Amino acid sequence: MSEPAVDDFVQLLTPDGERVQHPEFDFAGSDDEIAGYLREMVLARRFDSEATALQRKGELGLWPPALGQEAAQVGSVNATRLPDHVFPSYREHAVALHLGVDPVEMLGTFRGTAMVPWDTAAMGLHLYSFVIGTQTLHATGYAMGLQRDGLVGNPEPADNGAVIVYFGDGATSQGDVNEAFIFAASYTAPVVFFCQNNQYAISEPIALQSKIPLYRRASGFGFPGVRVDGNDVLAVQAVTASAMQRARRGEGPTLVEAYTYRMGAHTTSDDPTKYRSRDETDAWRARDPISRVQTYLLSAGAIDQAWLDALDAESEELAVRVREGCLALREPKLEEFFEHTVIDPGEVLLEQRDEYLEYEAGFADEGEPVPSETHERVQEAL
Amino acid sequence: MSEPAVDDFVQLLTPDGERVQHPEFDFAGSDDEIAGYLREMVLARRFDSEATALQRKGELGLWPPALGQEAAQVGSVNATRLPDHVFPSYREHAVALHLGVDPVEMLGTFRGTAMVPWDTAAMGLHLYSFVIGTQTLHATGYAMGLQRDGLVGNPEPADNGAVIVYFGDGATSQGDVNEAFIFAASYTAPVVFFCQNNQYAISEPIALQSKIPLYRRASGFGFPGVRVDGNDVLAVQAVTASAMQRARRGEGPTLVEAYTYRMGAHTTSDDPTKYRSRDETDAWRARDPISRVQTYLLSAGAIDQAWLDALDAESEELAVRVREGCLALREPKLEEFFEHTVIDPGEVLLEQRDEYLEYEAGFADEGEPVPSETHERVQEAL
Amino acid sequence: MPTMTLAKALNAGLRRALEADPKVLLAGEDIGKLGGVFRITEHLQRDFGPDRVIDSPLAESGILGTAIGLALRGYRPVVEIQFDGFVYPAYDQIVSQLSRFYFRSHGRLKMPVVVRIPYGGGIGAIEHHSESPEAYFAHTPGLKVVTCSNPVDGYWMMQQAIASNNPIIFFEPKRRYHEKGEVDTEAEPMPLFQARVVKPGDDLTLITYGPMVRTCVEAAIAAGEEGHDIEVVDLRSLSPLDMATVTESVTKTGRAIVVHEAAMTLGMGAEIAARLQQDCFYSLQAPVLRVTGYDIPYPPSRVESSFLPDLDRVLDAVDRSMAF
Amino acid sequence: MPTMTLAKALNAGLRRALEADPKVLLAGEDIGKLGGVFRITEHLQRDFGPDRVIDSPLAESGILGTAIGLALRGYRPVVEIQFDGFVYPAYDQIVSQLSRFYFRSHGRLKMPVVVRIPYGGGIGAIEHHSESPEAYFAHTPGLKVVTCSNPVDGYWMMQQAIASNNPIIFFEPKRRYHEKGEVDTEAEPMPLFQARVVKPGDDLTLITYGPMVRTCVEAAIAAGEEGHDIEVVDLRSLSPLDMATVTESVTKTGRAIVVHEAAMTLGMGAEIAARLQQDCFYSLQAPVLRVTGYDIPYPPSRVESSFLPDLDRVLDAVDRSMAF
Ligand SMILES: Cc1ncc(C[n+]2csc(CCOP(=O)(O)OP(=O)(O)O)c2C)c(N)n1
Ligand SMILES: Cc1ncc(C[n+]2csc(CCOP(=O)(O)OP(=O)(O)O)c2C)c(N)n1
Ligand SMILES: [Mg+2]
Ligand SMILES: [Mg+2]
Repeated sequence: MSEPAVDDFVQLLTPDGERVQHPEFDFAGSDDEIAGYLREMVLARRFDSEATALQRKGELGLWPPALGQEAAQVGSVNATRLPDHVFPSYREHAVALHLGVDPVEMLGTFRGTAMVPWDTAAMGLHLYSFVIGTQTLHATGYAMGLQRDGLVGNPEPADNGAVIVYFGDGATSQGDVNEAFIFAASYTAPVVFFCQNNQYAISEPIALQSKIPLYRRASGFGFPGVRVDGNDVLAVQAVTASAMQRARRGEGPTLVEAYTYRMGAHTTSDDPTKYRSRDETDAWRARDPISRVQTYLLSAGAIDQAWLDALDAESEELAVRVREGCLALREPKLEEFFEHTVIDPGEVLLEQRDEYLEYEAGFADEGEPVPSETHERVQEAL
Repeated sequence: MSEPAVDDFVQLLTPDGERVQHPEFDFAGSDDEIAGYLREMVLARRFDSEATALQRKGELGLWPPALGQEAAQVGSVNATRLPDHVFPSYREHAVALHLGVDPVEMLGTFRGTAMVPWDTAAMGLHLYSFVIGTQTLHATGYAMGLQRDGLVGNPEPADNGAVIVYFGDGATSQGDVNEAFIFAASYTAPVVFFCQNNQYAISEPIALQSKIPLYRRASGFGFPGVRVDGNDVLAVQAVTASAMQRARRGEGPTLVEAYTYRMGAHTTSDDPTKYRSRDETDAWRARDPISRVQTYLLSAGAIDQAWLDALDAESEELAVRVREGCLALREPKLEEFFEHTVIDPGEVLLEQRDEYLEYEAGFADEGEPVPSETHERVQEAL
Repeated sequence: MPTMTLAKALNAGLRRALEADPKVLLAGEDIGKLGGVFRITEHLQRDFGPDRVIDSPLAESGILGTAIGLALRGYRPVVEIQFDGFVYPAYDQIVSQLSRFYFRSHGRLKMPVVVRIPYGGGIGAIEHHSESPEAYFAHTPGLKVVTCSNPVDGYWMMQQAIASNNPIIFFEPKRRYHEKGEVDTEAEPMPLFQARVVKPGDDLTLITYGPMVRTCVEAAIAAGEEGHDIEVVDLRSLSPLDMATVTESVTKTGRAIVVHEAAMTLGMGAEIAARLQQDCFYSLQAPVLRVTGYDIPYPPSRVESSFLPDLDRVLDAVDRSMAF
Repeated sequence: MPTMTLAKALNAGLRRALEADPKVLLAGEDIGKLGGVFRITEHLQRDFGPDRVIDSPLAESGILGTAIGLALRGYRPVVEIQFDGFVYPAYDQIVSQLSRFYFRSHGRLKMPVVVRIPYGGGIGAIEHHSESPEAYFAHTPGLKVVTCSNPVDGYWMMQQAIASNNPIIFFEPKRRYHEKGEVDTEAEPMPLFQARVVKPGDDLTLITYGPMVRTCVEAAIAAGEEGHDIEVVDLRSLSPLDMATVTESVTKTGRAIVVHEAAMTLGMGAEIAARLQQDCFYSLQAPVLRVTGYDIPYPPSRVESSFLPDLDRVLDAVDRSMAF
């Protein structure tokens, strides 16, 4: 069981919706901004539940829900602005929505109609990354590029940029992530390592990857680490903003550990009842990242029921658009992927493509199914 | 430049040969034992210089000298005993000699007559390892095996064993080494990570791999790290013994950083003048690991000139034996290596071997050289 | 004779190996409580304890590297790579370490390690979850590479692989995990590194392995209806190759087609074609053809059925070969 | 026309690329002050500064992974792997990341990264320093793989590879680093991905690349004395393969031998033989033969001359092919 003591991490908004002080970090934004975060979190959650539903209906092959991690994602991405760049893992749906990725389009990856469909340059959001940890090195290299482009350490803060890279608690065990720490430290690269410690790597509890708090990993590499209440959007924003500023000033990397919880399954293929208790999940539900913000904003008078109703309606519209859009996603053709394997393919690949096209063309006419009695005979042979 | 302040690390014998106290670590052995260390260091150095000379004469393909690192190696290996196991990198010649590896045989690897020739089971010394960092994982797995064999944490200390693994400062940047830290911490494996920080990875100074002292890397993984004067054989022995005991007791890994200096070239192929100054090398020469022990033992009256003369003679005998033995090393045949690729090779490999044997047999008769005027015509064609 | 799925047969094989030898250990991500994402190790941690069925930190190189260390200590680790596409972080430990301890030690050190890899496509997955990396390993001296295609082989080959003192890459055709078959758990199994003639025939030989065996048998039966008598050879072992069985078949039929999911260029088909054109130079009545995945990364799942060799593509090649 | 060694030609090619485009960067272990262990990058850090010629921490995966990031930012990294045997820790970043960004992004993201790998044996080195891992990369969709055999190609192919928007694995035959040739630094170079007929001939085609080109030319000349007119094709590009040039040659000669240092099984020779037996089915008067390293790990240096294909082994195969 993994409910942290409050003094273990930076917290600015309690689960009960009360704002509290922290000696080092402060959320300076207005209640309007906080309301904006709430909206982003609610929409992200609705999107997520719709995607989960679509998977259940067989319209997606797989979906990795972000349920419970909305504050970690919305808080951190709200600490970025151009020319910052963002390197996601595969669960940063709220980050993607914030950066303008079309939610319907995003589903293409999980429906199997696309690889990673969005325009990374236009969005400032790089490709989703499925091989655990690899993207931390890409982010570090990108940050080295920002340095070379003169976008770090300039006197005018607005001229500076940094990179944020998302990864999970499990990812911290990969060699690549540790090498990223080394390269970033060695070159003082402007990169924020944002680890969503959602307590699990599929079925494996965090204790298997680290016996001490993850944020402490950074100190051994010579840069700061900080643990923040990942279910507190204000604290996450404040801590990430501070780390991003440090990076932009040219002072190097920071590891931010957002202590949160994966409230849903690892993916729609997963069955978390095999490895964790209902009690644990319930305890974390009480720390929901959305409800505390809503409580706070209502009590501060910054929003009212009408506002919430409007958000509800907006969420439902989003869900409808996503549902309908998903079914209407363009079906790709294999030949497109021949085009996108290499620039200027050689004759070997071109021949394969041509043979494929010719074969497909010829095949259009035929198409008799296997005779039904075949199955038994196959079984026999095997 | 990299001369550390004395309070930076554990030291028990100063460069001037004075024994000093440390609040935590103490060398409890007798002067006789220290004299034994001196002997090992001197012999190792003589062996090393002879091997270097053999390489210069073309009798070895390559030699990685351990010059300057004798205290780190002799001190640490003297903290091991059965059933401990030792995983070396490729420069631990003094460790190998201590464990009984035949020095002549050892040269086989560098002469190109053998892969790694010694009997690891008999020696307790595992294979030399040339792909940087990989052996740290092997050592960790081996330590997990000791746990499963019930050789850790028993009430009777003599029943317990642990593993020590050697690697360099450069190796700490490899993903594998960091993964070894993670596995060892996660399973509380009885392994001591012994890093000889000799200030360089070929030409790259330590600052490129880490901006903070390497021993601190461990704390982020949740286990202790300690820096010891790697040129002080007493301190190295004491610190390593303590770490080994901790491991044997079942309390898990320790990182020992032996702060030392590679006084020679990386290997006989290297030219260190390209990347470091004479001043630096001179400064480190004043910290020689051997001279301080000799000074101490002489002043303590534990040895005298006759003792040193006898050691000198023993060294020269060793050198002669190594020189003569090297030239007499058995020349292998390629067919042996066919035998040692896999157990029960399939027909494909057996056929290859037979074809090779047949070809070699036929070739014995022939063997006309390429006509001499060919060379020009080749040049033309290329 | 019990009927079981391939998944269950593998599980039963692992269980029997754990029972037979206390030195056998399993390690991998999520293999304990969860029983692996495909449940191949289900209940094994419960029954053999966490010291023998080990959940590993999320690091493939670490899993392989520590398995090597355990093997040096006399254990017989069986490690799971969660999906084909995640074996590459462990590549150095496999091709440069695991494969070479025997060689590097002049035959002193054995490496009884089995690396289980669920592989291949056809399951509607996202990227990195449908790959066929077998040729990378079959090109590597010092490794043995096997793959099963049915429950009987899953049950026996797993035990044989674990009993072997060589490092073995064991490819499991994940899309066949749920296919059933009768498994005689008493009968003497055939040798691990031997190919099997699944279906005899005189006109043409289909040479295949793993997930494509079923496809090829289906094709052979379908071709039979058109009057072509097709032999199907399941290689089972990709390294070493049992060329004797293959050559015998092709010498008889005079025609051969190699079928696999992996990319064509330098896939197993290349090696087999290269050998057959030499060993059956005078018998071959047509070039050896290859029906394989294309030389592109595995595409999104909505087009995987166009990417993967299927019954029709095999039959098309049969027609081409017969017409040659 | 200056005469230079291959090493110097590569250095000059890198220098010219650095001059031509400020986005070109070099990275790798010891490539700065030391100029690389083979001195291929000598003086480049001195002349272009440490921001463009970057000494990397000792971590190959890190080198590749950060190079990918730099490429995403618009740079054109050229990374050095110190020796062939040390590329495997970077394997995932190469085969699963670098090779696929173009594919994964539906053609939006280009990866102009060159991975330089000194490769091959014959230099009396210890293990891991004499390997020929090219087939691992040539089997990988999305990568291009090239190798030079002489100073002219070293000079030009390096610049062409750097100018390409594809990820390219660039194999440098380290035992040829010190061989000299005249390099015309003005003449228009031939296309990067095209094979070259090094020596024309009518009786048999030797197909080879990298370090074995010289060996094959020597063999061809020696065979000439025995009355065999041998054609030698230097593939230069291993992926894509320029099969047009190869097929044209073999159609003419009717006999082919592929020569490389890498293991036979699933080495480049397998693919070329598989293609030739199909594309030249009627022209081939003998099976395509392969003269290669054996299927064992690279042995200790005192026996490497028995392991490596040499003049005599090639001539022996020529005789076998001609006698067929
Ligand atoms: C290299 C690699 N190994 C294994 C996997 C399979 N896998 C996918 S997600 C996952 C767990 C990741 O855990 P964590 O990093 O905590 O991220 P989370 O899923 O909790 O967000 C695993 C093992 C993978 N994608 N990549
Ligand atoms: C994976 C890998 N990359 C590169 C090399 C080449 N190489 C051999 S030794 C060395 C430097 C090692 O430095 P360090 O770890 O400090 O050990 P030292 O040589 O100083 O004892 C390098 C880069 C290698 N052997 N393995
Ligand atoms: Mg997690
Ligand atoms: Mg060093």
